[in-house]
Order: sequence, then C-alpha cells, then structure tokens
Amino acid sequence: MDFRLTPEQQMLKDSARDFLADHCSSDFVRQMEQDRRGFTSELWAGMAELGWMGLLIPEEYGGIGWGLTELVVMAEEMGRACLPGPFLPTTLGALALAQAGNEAQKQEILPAVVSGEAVLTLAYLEAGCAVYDPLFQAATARKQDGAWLLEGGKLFVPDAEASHWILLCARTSGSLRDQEGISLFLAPRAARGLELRPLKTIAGDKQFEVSLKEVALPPDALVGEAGQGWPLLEQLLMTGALAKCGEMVGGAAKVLEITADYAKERVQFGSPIGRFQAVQHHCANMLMDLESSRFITRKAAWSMGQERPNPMLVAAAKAWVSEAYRRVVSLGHQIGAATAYIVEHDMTLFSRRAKAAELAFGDAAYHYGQVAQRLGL
Amino acid sequence: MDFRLTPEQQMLKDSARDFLADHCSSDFVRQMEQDRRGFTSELWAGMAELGWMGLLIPEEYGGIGWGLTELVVMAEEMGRACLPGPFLPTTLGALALAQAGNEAQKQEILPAVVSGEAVLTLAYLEAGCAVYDPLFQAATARKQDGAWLLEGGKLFVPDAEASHWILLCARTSGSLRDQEGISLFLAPRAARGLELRPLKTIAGDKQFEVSLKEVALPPDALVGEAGQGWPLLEQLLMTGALAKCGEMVGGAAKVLEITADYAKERVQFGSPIGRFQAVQHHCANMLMDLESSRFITRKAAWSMGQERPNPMLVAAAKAWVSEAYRRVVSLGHQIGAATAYIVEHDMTLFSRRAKAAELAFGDAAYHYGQVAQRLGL
Amino acid sequence: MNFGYTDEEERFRQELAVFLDKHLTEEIARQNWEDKGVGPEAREFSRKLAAYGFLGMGWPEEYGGKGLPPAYDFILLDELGKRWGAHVPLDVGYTMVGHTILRRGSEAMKKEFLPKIVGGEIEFCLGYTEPNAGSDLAAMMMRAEDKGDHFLISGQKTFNTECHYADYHWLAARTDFSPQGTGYKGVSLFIVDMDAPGVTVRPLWTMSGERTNEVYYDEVKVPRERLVGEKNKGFYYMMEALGSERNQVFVPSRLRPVLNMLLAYAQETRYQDRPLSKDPVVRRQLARAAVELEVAEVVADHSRWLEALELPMTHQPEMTKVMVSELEQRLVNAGMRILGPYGQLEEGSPWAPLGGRIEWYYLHSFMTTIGAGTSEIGRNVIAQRGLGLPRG
Amino acid sequence: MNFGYTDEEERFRQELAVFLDKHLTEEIARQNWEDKGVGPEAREFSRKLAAYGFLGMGWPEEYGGKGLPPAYDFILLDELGKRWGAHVPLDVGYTMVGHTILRRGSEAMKKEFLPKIVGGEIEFCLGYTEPNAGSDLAAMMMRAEDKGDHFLISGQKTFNTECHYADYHWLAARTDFSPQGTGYKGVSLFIVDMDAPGVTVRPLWTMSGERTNEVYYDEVKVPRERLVGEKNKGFYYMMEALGSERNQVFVPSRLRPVLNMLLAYAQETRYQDRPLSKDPVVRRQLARAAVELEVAEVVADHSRWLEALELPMTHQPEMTKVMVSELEQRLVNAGMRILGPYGQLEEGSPWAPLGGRIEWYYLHSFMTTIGAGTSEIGRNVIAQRGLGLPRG
Repeated sequence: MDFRLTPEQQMLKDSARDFLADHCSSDFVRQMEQDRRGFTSELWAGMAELGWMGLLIPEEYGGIGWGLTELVVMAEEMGRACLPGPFLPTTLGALALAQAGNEAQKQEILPAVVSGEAVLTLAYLEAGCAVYDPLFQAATARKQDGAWLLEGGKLFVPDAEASHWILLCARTSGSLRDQEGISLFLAPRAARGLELRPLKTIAGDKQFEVSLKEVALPPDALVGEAGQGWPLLEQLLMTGALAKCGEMVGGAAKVLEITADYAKERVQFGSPIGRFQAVQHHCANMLMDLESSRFITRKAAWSMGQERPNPMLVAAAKAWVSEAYRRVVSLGHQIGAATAYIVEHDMTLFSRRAKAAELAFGDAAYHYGQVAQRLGL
Repeated sequence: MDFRLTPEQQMLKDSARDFLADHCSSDFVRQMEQDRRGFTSELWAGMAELGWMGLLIPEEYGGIGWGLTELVVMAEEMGRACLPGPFLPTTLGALALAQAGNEAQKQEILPAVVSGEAVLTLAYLEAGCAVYDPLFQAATARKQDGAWLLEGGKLFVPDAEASHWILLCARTSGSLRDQEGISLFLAPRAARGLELRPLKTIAGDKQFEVSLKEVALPPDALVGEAGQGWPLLEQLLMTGALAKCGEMVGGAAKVLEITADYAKERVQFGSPIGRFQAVQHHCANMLMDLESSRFITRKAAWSMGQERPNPMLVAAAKAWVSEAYRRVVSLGHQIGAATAYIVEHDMTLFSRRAKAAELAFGDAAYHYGQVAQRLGL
Repeated sequence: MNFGYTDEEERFRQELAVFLDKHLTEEIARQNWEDKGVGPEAREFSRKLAAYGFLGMGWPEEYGGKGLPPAYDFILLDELGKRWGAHVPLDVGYTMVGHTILRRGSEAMKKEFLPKIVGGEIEFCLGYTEPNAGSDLAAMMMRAEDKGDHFLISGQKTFNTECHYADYHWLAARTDFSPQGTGYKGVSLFIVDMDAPGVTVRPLWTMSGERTNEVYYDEVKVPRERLVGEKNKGFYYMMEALGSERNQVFVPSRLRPVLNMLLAYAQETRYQDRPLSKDPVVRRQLARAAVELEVAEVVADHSRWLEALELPMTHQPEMTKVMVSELEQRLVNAGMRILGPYGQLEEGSPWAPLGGRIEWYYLHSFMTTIGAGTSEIGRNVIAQRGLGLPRG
Repeated sequence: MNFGYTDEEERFRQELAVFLDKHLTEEIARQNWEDKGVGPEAREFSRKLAAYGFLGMGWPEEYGGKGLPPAYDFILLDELGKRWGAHVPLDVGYTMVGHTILRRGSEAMKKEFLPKIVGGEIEFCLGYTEPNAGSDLAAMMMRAEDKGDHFLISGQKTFNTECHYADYHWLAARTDFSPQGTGYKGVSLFIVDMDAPGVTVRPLWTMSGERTNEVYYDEVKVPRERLVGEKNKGFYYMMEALGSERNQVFVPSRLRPVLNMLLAYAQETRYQDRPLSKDPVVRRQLARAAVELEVAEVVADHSRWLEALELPMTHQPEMTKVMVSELEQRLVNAGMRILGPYGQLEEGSPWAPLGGRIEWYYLHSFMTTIGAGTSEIGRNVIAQRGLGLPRG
C-alpha cells in the first residue's frame, strides 16, 4: 500500500498546476463561460505542448500511454482551475479509437489529437430518456448502399461545435436498452444531416443537442464491431466518471482552501469565525468529504489498471464524490455567506460546476443503481 | 386559529401529569419491563378512576365521549411518563366496538372497559409479511355450522395475555391485500385454539404472537359487517398512529428536558457544555423536532374531527414524528454521552420506546407511502 | 385547539384568490420572486391590490388600514406565495419597516409614511449589513453625526437588496461614538430618501441573477425628523421587529408551487414505460417534501398566531426561518435529483424542464440559509431563547 | 500509488483466514463483540492466535514479535472484524497500551509486559475517564502521591470498560498538585494490578448489555517501577498514542458482516412476490451503505499507512474515527428500516430476524459516536489539526 504519487505523477501534477495558474485564471474561466466556443486556441495549444491530450494515447501514436491513475491526478488540477474546453471529450474520443478504432482511424486522428489539431467528443445520451441511462439508444444506424445511415438525436453532447469528430452511439440491432446492438461511429462534425443546437447550462459549459437526419457515413466509420459497442462505451463512461471524480476532488480542494482561508480571516463578534465551533464542524465535514473523495477516486482508478479490476469502485466513487462535492460547495457557501454568493466570487464557479460534474457520466442515483447491481441485488 | 388547549383539555393534561408523577415513576417503568404482565392492577384501577379508558367511549356507555385531540394530549403525558400497559390497545378495541359493534357487545364490554374491568387488544399484523402492511390479511374466518372458524396467526399483538378480549382481523373473502373481505371478530382471550407466544422486544413491552387453530366463535362475534372491516380497521390504525405520535411528542419533550438540564449543569473545559455551539445546535434541532412534532400531531388529530378531515395529515404526522423522535433520542444520547447510556439512566427508557413507537401503526416508510398515494402519485 | 380559519377569513381568501388568478401575471410574480427589481407592472399591481381592498387589512384605520386581525395579511402572503408571488410587491415597507414606524415613529412620520405603505405606493430597502457587520450586525460602523436639525451620514452598506428601486433607505447608523456607544448600543434608525445627494448605489449580482447593492453615503444630510424613535435605540427597534419580519418573510406556501410542479412532472414523465411517480425512490422524495411542507406550515402558523395575539415570541420565528429555509434546500435538491441530467438546463435552453425554474431555485437555495441571518446564528438563538442555554 | 497488499501480506491473510474460520467461534467473537467480558474460551483463543504465529507480527523480535511492518496487525484486525471479532481478544494491551510501553516504558517494564502482551496472555483496561473528566480528560482528579518507592493513589474512575476481567489497570492520575500541575500537566501513567488492595470495581451496565465499570482507589500502593516513563508526562503519552489507538479500534471491516447479513436478508425475504432486494428504496439504502463502507475502508487505510510509515498523523485517525462511527449508525439505521416491525425483536424472541443482531447493534450504535471521544470533539480536532483553524 502506498498513498503517495510516484515522482512522475507528482511532476505531471506540479506542471499542470503551474500551467493552469498561468493560463487559466478565474477571470479567464468566467470569460470562457460567455465565449461561444468556451476555450481558446492558445490554451489548447499550450495543453498539447505539455502532452495532455496524449495522456491515454499509446506511444506508437505519439501519446504518453499512461493510465487512469494519471488521468485522475491531472483531472484534480483541471477541476481546481475550472479548466474549460474539450479535454475530457477529446480524451474519451481518442480512447475509443485507441481501443477499438481501425488502423486508418488511429493513424489519422490520434496523432492529431496529441498535437492539439483534432478535437473530439462523445455523443451517447438521448432526449427521449427521462433519467441518465446510457443503454437507452434509440438513434439508429442502418446499412444502405454500402454506407451507414444514422437517424435520431443525441443530447448533452459536450463541445460538439468545437469538435472535428463526433463519436456517435447508435443502435444497429436489438431493442431499446439492450446491450447487444449498440454501435459506435466516427462522424465528422461537418457531416451532412448532422445539426447542432446549443444548450444553456448551469455551468456555462458548452453542451449541445445533436440531431441526425439521414447522416451518411462510410463503412469504415464504424468503430469496433457492429452491435458490440456496449463494453467499449461502458469503459469510456467509467473513464469519464473517474475523470469527473478527479475534477470534483480538485474543485473541492480549492473550495475548502477558499473557505478555510476566509474562516481564518473573517472577523465577527471579535473573533475569526473559524474559531466558532459550528464553522469548525462545517470545515471538518468538508475535509472529510474532500479526503475521502480523493482516496476513493484514486483507489478506483488504480483498481481499473489491476489484473482483477473492481468496477464497483468506480460506481462507488462517482456516487460518493458527486454527493460529497455537493455537500462541500453547500458548506462553502454557508461559510462564505453573501460574499461568496456574488458572481464575481470564485465560489460561484465551483458550485455551478459541482452540479454539472455530479450529473456528468451518471448522477449518484445511477451509480447507486450500478453498485446495487454489482452487489447482486 | 388557536394553538391553546381548552381549559378542559388543560385540566385533563394536568391531572394526567399529576397522576403519572405519583404512580408511574421511572423505577416503576423499569420494573414493569421485567414484569410478565407489564402493568399493575393498582395502576389500571387508578386510570379507570380518572376515566381514561372511557375517553373515546360515548357517554351512553359510561365514557366521556371526547375526541382525538384529547387523546393525543393525554398520550403526550403517557409518553412523557413511559406509561406501560394496555391503555391504547384497550382504547382501540373499545373504539372498534363503539363504532361497529352490536348493541350486546357494546352493552357488555364498553362499561367494563370504562370501569377498568375489561382489557382489550387488537390483532391485525401477520408474520408472513416482511413489511408493515395492514392489508396483508391471510388469516381466514369461515362460517361452519353457524359458527365462525378462524385459522391463521397474528403477530405484534400488544398485551394479548392481559387482555380479556382480542379484536381479531381475518379474511372472510377476497385475496391477500384486498380491502374487500377483511372482517373483525371479537374473541375472548381464552377461546379454544387461540394460543399466545410472548415476543422479546426492544422496549420491553408485552407483544405476542397469536396463533389461531380452528378457533370457533359465535355468529355475533363479528364486529360490523362481514368483509367490510377495512374502513373500520383503517380508522383504528389512524387513531393508533395519532396516539403514538402523541406519546412520541411527550417522550421527546421529556428527553429534551433531561438533555437541556444536563447541558446547563455538566461542566467540561471550565464551562457548562450547553455553552458550546455544537451542543446548542443539537439542542436547537431537538427543539425544532419537538415543537414541529407537537403541532403536526395536534393538527392532524384536530383535522380528523372536522367536517372535511384530511387523513394525509395523519400519515404526515406519523412519518414526521417517527423520524423526528429518533433524531431527538439520538441527540439526547449524544449530549448525555456515557452517563445517559447506562441502563439506570432514564434516557434508555425513551430511546428504546422511540423505536417501538416508530414501528407501531406503521413506520415512516409506510406512511410516506400513504402520503404518496394521497398525493395522487 | 383550532387549526382552521374563520368563515370571514376563508371568504377573504376566496375573493383574493379570484383577484390574484386574474391580476398576478407571471411577469409580476417574477419581479418579486427573483428580486429582479420591481418594475411599473408590479407597482401597478400593488396599487390594484390596495384599491381592491386586499392590502392593509391588519393595519389601523387611521393610517389607511381596516383594523382587522393580522391573520388577513398572512392569508395575503400565503395566497401570493402559492402563485409564485414571493411577497407583496413593495414588501420591505409593508411587512417590515411599516410595523416599526407604527410602533416607534412620531405621529408625523406615521402620517407621512403609513398610508402610502398601506396603499402599496412606496417601497423601502433595508440598510443594515456592512462589509464588516454581517452576522455581527452590532459591529456596524456607518457614522451619523448629530448636527442638531440634521444628521450627517457617511459610510458604506452592502447586500442592501432593494435599493435600486426602493424610494427610501431604512438605514441603521452609529450615532454614539463614545466608549459607551459600542456594539448594539449607539445605533439609530433613519429614513433616507434614496435620491438624497451623496447616496450612491452600486449593483452586486448574485449567482442566481438577483440584484443586490452596495450603498455609499458621502456626507448625506438627513433631517432630524427622519430619525426613527429615539436616538441610540435603533438596534433595539431592529431586534424588536425581527420576529414579525421572520414571520412575514419565511412563508412556507411559497414552496407549494415548487412541490406541485414536481408532482406534475413526476406524473407526466415516463421512464421504462411507467411514470416517474411510480418509482419508489421518487415517491419517497416527493412524499417527504410534502410532509416537510405540511410541518413547516403548521410551525409557521404557530409563530404567526403568537404574533397575532401579541403573545411573547422567543425562538418561534427563528425556528420558522431555519426550517423553511432548509426545507427549501431539501425540496430543491429533491427536485434536481428527479430531473436528472435535465436539471442543469437553464431557462431558455432547449429541453429545460419546468421552464428552468428548478435550476434557478437550486442556485437561489444556497442563499436561503444565509440571507436575513444564517442558520448557525439561528440555532444559537433557538437554543438560547427557547431552552435557556447560556450565551457563548 | 498502490492500494493493494503484497504477496506476502496476502499469504498471511489467507493462512489467517483458514485459522479463524476454524477457531473463531461465535461464542468467542461475541465475548469481544458485545464487550460481555472475555472468558476462558477467548483467552484460550488468544493464546492459540499467538501460538499459530498470528499475533505479534508487527512487534520487535526482542519482545516476542516478528519485527515485520504493522500492516500485518491491520490484516489481523480486518480478518477478525469480518468474522464478528471486534478486535483481538485481549485488545487493550495489544492495540493500545503495549505501544506506549514500547515507546516510553523502562527496559524492565518492557521485558515484563511486552512478551505477555504479544503472546496474548494478559489484558489491560484503560483508566482515564472520571465522573468530571469525560471529553475534558485533562480535568481528571485521581490523586497519586509520590512516596518515594511507591505512589499512594486514591480517587474514582468511571466507564472503565474492561476492568472486570483485565489483569492490569492502565491508570492516569494526577501527580503534581502545585499550581503548575493543572490540566494536562501533572498527570502520570501507571500500571496497577487489578487485585491490588484498595481497588474496587463496580459494574455499570449499558443499554445494549455491555458491562463497563466504576473503579475506586482507596490508598492503593503502587510501586515506583510501575510508573510509566517520566512522572507528569502521562497526558503527553496518552495523546501521543491516540492516533494509533484510533487506527486500531475503528476498523471498518467490522461492519462488513452487518452489511452482508442485510444483503442476504434483502435477497431472501419476499414481499408482494418479489425479494426486498428488488425494491428501489431498499437497493438504494444498501448500495449507499456499501459505498460508505468502501469509502471508510480507504480512509482508514490511509491513516494506517501513515502510521506504518511513521509519517506524521494529524487529523487522519480522528477522521477515521468519526467516519467509521457515524457510518455504523447509518448502516444500522438502514438495517432497522429494512427489517421493519421485525427490527424491534430481540435475540431469543420468536421471529427475531438475523438472530436479533441488528437490534443489538442499533442499541449499541448510540455509543459509537461517544465512546473514546465524541464526534463533536473529533470534528474540532479535524478542523484545528487538519486545517489550522484557531482553537476555540
């Protein structure tokens, strides 16, 4: 057992913190919320230069080929800085290709991801479904004249407009909610019949509705085998969930820093408010939520790289961290009071993102369901 | 709107408090837990003298003919004193007879209840059912040779051994969980084929399993119409739930008194612990739970006496008070610490009874279900 | 014991309901609901409320009221609340300041202000909080120097919410600078014209889009007649008014439309071929919210009843405040859970459920346990006043 | 980063598991589990644990240990916990006192006691709490007068839990009565024979049937050699040992059998023609408990890992303590909810589900957030040591 980061991981983390301190101030973050694209080419290029987008990409395609542990460590820094932009969608798209893409797809796209030229995203949720349920795949893909014809719609697709490629989930067989019959396709964002409609969200992130009207894709747009996409999708979603956990841990750490600093400085009734027991207890609860979130996230990520991985830990982490982070921002607001509730205050960046992250890749309700299933209930 | 008790209610309450202070000390309560019958004839006779068992019985049968509001006010005092014995089962049995019994049943039994000669109880739950569900009636009653033959079993029957009469629920038609087909019968405790097995419970109260093996009852043992017992049973259970809410309110009031007194007296770190903010906040939470419980209970009881009663309030009260009282005893233990955890300390009487009361006449889960149903969900 | 309303009260409620269903448009409701600032529509609505006889029931006849029990004003608040109207349009005057003027103001002040307040014509904004005086209001530093026929006031207030549209500032400032005047001693209350020279209002925007303000005073001359009651007694007046203010501001019925919206959503939205309302977890969440709301209503009723009968209020209004504000958070969190991924969509977004109101309420709900006093201070008050625990 | 065990550690665990499955009977487990008092069976089991080489892995070889990392002792605790064994049979000596003797005792004291502790032969009981020194331990009044070759001790302890079967009292008493010796200064630690003349033990029975004790000292003579370390340093030694004690006493794995029991119950018990485990509310409750247990385990692991590497522990053991104790309450409450009306039935009653263990645990769980320090003090410690917030 060893809870420490390796020297390499520590270096990665430190350089990420330095880079983000320089290039991703909270003012910049606020600005990007108003920006249509939600990030800048300069930022993206800088990240590429540091090799971030190649984190999970095998070395043969120019990446670093690291694992989930490193991803969550990086994500902590990103969450701490509220990093905007398509890092995670691109990473997941690239991971899909690396895992199941054909050689041509890999050759064409992975190096472009690493260099920052290609932005990717993953489209898998649908509007017809009232709860988070990635098995709900009503969009269809059928073969016609040697091409794939996609029909239907996707919702909550991050950064679709900024993406060059969209990984689309569609059903090639089976009924709604069958695991069998789900397929992944690689579609250029500019494909005919593929239309985007921006959503307005609590976090000011850039999510889209994607509608697919007779979108024709070549046969080799299929990623992996037809109808066998579920295990891949499931893996991508676990990776996404872990990365979101990492982001939430980083956010929670920053929120607690802001809050503890304030509690030490803010004087009321002739004393720093951090001396009052109620404030101490709130802060203690925040610290317990923070550290427990960090440990369970890292353990889950570590486990997925082991010989006998334990996917229940991923569900446990996403359920726990989603709720823990919500508690942390609530207490942060409670202690920060009116001051922290003004839009200029950084707290408001974190509390809005906490909700978005809680919902991304499955809320606590979904992941408790996953845990129950894996417990054999 | 008027939250005050009427002078008559206040008098009732005051005299109950006086009587119980004299006749129901906590030592007596502890003693009765060890006693097989669980109460004494002296106590019972004293209660009868004050007219308690006649509270809901019409004046023509010797009772006072008061309503649910008075019942919950009385129950508060009983809960405060942890009054043992079959007051509530007897009251419910008598209410059943007063509402639906035939004239002979009323004439024979109601005056005997008032005078303290007759002890009654109500048997409606069954062992085959994993959750609280009064619709689950598997015990059967069929007509044979002009008599009713009852077969089956009942569980969680309070004070069965001390009772002279048991109101038994059994199914005369319909399937399990049908409202239609539930009937009530008045059986002498000594009826042949009716056997009792004592249960050991958290509160040290006297609950029994009742098994019915070809118990033959005369035709006029039927209370009300055959198969039409559900509305009556439902009313009895709402009455029972309200009385339990009253008991819990009284218990919570006493627990808070004990706790606040302790917090003012107990000195640690050179100060009464009641000065520490964490203790103040616990006490504030207890007070909110107590007063909200009292108000919702009284309002629900009042409502049931109005032209347009709102039974949802009864379910709301039982759900809320059951959980609130559990919170109150938990905080009482938290503040009372080790001292309050020793069997000689009165806290332990209340916290064990809190669980029993929470479960009686439906736990919070059941009543949330009732609320959901009445909300049209 | 009686938890109902009289026939007269019920009749008033029904007439009011007819009026509100007709005149209280969503636009007007939202101007209050979201503190976006009361515009001409809401002012118009306010005057209509008065004209139709729904304002001022509980106020003395000599100042434009009807001299009836306060129950009528609570019915008004409840009926507004059920229709997304957070409170009467010009509410600081009507539900807070007016009562202190009535209790403590000079006869001239009463004559000048009360009829207009009761008539729904003017609005006040509270001027209490300062950058270094939040929970610890008694630490306020705003200086009001007594110049005989006027006071000269300088300093800064913050989080003064209605100041960008109110007509008058209900200002607390320090008038005793001697060693005896520290803390809660030495504070006085003033009524200041918002357009008085030297008063500057700067916006602060909250996370949920409400506007609040910083207010700067630069040697503002305030006539002596605008001193409320006695000099240096202001803090007592503020505290004396607090219970009633809590009763009027923390109105559980405002959560009814939120609950109803969620009930309807759960019934109308299907997943796996059945409505969400058949999911036991959703049922539990909604039932619990409904129960909590019933409970909050009777708790609030108790506190209002004490006020109406002028019985002593100790911890009860604070209890209402803490319970209603925390219920709001739990209710909105339950709502967000039920909406799942759709909960993050804002008003105006494709696919935003329930008009994005739950999302807005979620952001808003972070404030409910802070605004007008934190839950932490509230619990101290409850323990100390309600149970006699020693002060910390 | 590595959250797993080495191959050697895994091998140890497996051998241990085989041993425990054979030798750890329910009777023995319950003697510890319910603090009913360790009887001859558990003492026998304790000696066997040692004889088979499962005790003392983490202790120095010169005192009977194997000189291996502390991880092995944690594995021992985990495997016991999974089988309802709350801790090693003679646990105060092994998991608490022994470490302080090792750190602070004289060589003679080490030689006398450590081999017997490591060999599972003797037990201690803690003598800290007094009627007026609970959370505020530093207020203790027990007097130990220095008489040169011995100390003369008088006074009263309370809630000293294992004293009715322990061999030695690990006693904290005041040895400095000067103005400088107040509070945490001037306290010393002693090892006292439980059968020393003048020591009286009186039972106190808890709500859940455990026995704890009042212990009275009436001019008890304790030889100077039984003073632990330096005079007047006792409180420092107590505090120094606290983190490790928390790590050893608050063992999440003890909740595994409770969870497993409930999982099985939900799967096997049917209502309306389906297992309870298919009810979404029950599923949610059990899943949440399972998640919390996973989380508590990794939190505890972190704190143990710090201890094993002798890295500084500040708030971490306290965090483990607070989280594990509160998880126990939530888990048991979930269990009671799932059992419904059957939850009130005690062991030995007809129809008592799961042998009445949940009912017992429910009563027991009121104590977990009090015993060995309240959650309130725990949170103060976490905030102050973990975040540097100022002391109150």
